[in-house]
Amino acid sequence: MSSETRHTGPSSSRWEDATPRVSGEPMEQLPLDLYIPVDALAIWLEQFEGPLDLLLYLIRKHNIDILEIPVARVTEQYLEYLELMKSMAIELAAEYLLMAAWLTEIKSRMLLPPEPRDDEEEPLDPRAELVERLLEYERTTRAAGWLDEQPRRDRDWFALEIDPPPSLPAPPVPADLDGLIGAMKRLLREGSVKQAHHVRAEPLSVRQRMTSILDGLQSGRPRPLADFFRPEEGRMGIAVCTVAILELSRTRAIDWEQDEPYGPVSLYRVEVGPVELEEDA
Amino acid sequence: MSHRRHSPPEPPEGLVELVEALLLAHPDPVSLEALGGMVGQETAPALIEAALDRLADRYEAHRFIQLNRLTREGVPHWRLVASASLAPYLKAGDPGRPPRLTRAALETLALVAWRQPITRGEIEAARGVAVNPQILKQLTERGWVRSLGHRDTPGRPEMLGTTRTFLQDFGIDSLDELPDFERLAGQDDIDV
Amino acid sequence: MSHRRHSPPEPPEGLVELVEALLLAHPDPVSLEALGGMVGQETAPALIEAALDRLADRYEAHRFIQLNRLTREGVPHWRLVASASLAPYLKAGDPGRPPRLTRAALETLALVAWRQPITRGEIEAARGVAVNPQILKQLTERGWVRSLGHRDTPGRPEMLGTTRTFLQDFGIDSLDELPDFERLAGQDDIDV
Repeated sequence: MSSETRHTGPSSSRWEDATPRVSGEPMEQLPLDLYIPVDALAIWLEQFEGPLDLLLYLIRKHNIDILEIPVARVTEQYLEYLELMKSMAIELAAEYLLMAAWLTEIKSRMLLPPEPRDDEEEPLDPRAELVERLLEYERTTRAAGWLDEQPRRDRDWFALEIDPPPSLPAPPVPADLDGLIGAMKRLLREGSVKQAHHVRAEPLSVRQRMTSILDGLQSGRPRPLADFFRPEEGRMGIAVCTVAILELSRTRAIDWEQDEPYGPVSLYRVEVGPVELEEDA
Repeated sequence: MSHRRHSPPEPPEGLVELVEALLLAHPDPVSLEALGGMVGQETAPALIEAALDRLADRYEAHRFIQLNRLTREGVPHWRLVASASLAPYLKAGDPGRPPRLTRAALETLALVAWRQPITRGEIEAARGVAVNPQILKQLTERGWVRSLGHRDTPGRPEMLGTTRTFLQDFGIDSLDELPDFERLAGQDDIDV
Repeated sequence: MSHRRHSPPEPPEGLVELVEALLLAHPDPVSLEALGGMVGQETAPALIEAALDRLADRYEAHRFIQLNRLTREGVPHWRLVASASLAPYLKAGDPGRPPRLTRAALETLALVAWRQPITRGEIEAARGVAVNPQILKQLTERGWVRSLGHRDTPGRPEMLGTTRTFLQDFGIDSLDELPDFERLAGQDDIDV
């Protein structure tokens, strides 16, 4: 979609020659053709990206010089569109109404003699700020159109890749924290992580503690439970540690040992099978 | 690869090319079922298998690329990989651009970082695809992922976790510095 | 691709296959120089170019794969990619594939690209409507937009910018390559 076609509107050819009439009243400029099915009309109206987009459309449609906007006429049309959108039960963002108020204000200021200014400069055109914002928005739509025309990965082309040969050591890829966080967000958005893991609000510190407990059991020999609690961490720390130990037991990653009733409890890592991955140096 | 060829159906050339492109576009090994889902229901699985046979024959003759058939959880998967003979050339060259972690590798690493200790099966469940052994190898060789032992459940799956090197390389002091799930998943989280 | 064919040298089939495998092993575009470094000094660049020509011809006939020649920093680079015709098949296999970009998303991305560092408030001012947080989330998740820190003004608004992935995915060499924003306005005769 290029910005050019956008501003003539998706159905312009069908309504340019229509009888101008809204609610039975003939109008100087009718925004829309009555032959457009109501649903299609609503969809078409909803496509406006905001008040600037709608205004720009009106200006381009009538070949108005953006520097010489006939504010009264454009305001009238703008308000007609707003009425139409309301009648189609399109929820209007507050910005549309703000723009209506602004246009009305500019319209009335145009009727007043220019405010006298201290210096010799030309009086400010009441439309100046509106024009600047419209131009800025038009540039934005053009920039967006330009971007959209670029051949884009995963739309116009797809990366192809073979796996590296098995004998080749992996090249040292750089660490990319943004990418890592982005990957996790993607997984969460797809919802697969939650379903697969019943992720409650399990704080990362529990996960971290699970890893460090497994580390402490590296040797495979039992160690007293008390070794794993760090009093200096306070009650929160003890709670985190307890949850971590329970979680590890639940998933059968570690087991308990107690030689006699009420005797000291030890933890041990379940029998270590053949380790496929190399240990961290 | 040709063990099923009683009366092999003739795959149209377009299907062979489609399967080839799909295998190359997927960073992970792809199962017959997954291929079927992509190619479309109206194509019989036998025809896709025939296309894979055809590809296997073609790449058999290729000096540097081969079609690997590997089994994941009892299900055959396919993947196009470089032959060992390509290794010396890849070593020789400096492509000028630093290599990057693939999306699959990043997702795998993210799961290990946030969900450790995690098993390979859990990674596969979360990502919905088989874990590419090359990726785990890459992450381990890079010194970011390590084994934390085995879980005493059927199959004795290995548990994976991150290393101190991982923290150093990613410039974080502890795993607590990673944003937590709730924040990452928050609907109105626009903190980028 | 065949503009040099005065008397094209005949590349040996092994070289064509080697170049093909090297391109597939490097998803980022590869220059002739980088290819030469990998293939080895004893192979003349003209021969590698001939092999690229051969590959281009071969993939011209392929329905889903093509050899792209693009310019990076003034130097021609090559890469093998799947064409858009693969899109419906990939989408069938993974409905979670990135959805198409809405106009709102494209406009937001354009403002971030051209006006970076830019805050959310500035995006809203330029577009005249509130920014949907989902859009920023989408752009961040695709790895195109990231935080550049906070501006030292009241409220400490976050500044947004584009990433290297953005350039790569849109095939833009550098931000300098973006057309001049001021010249994008509708009537060329206006100087504002």
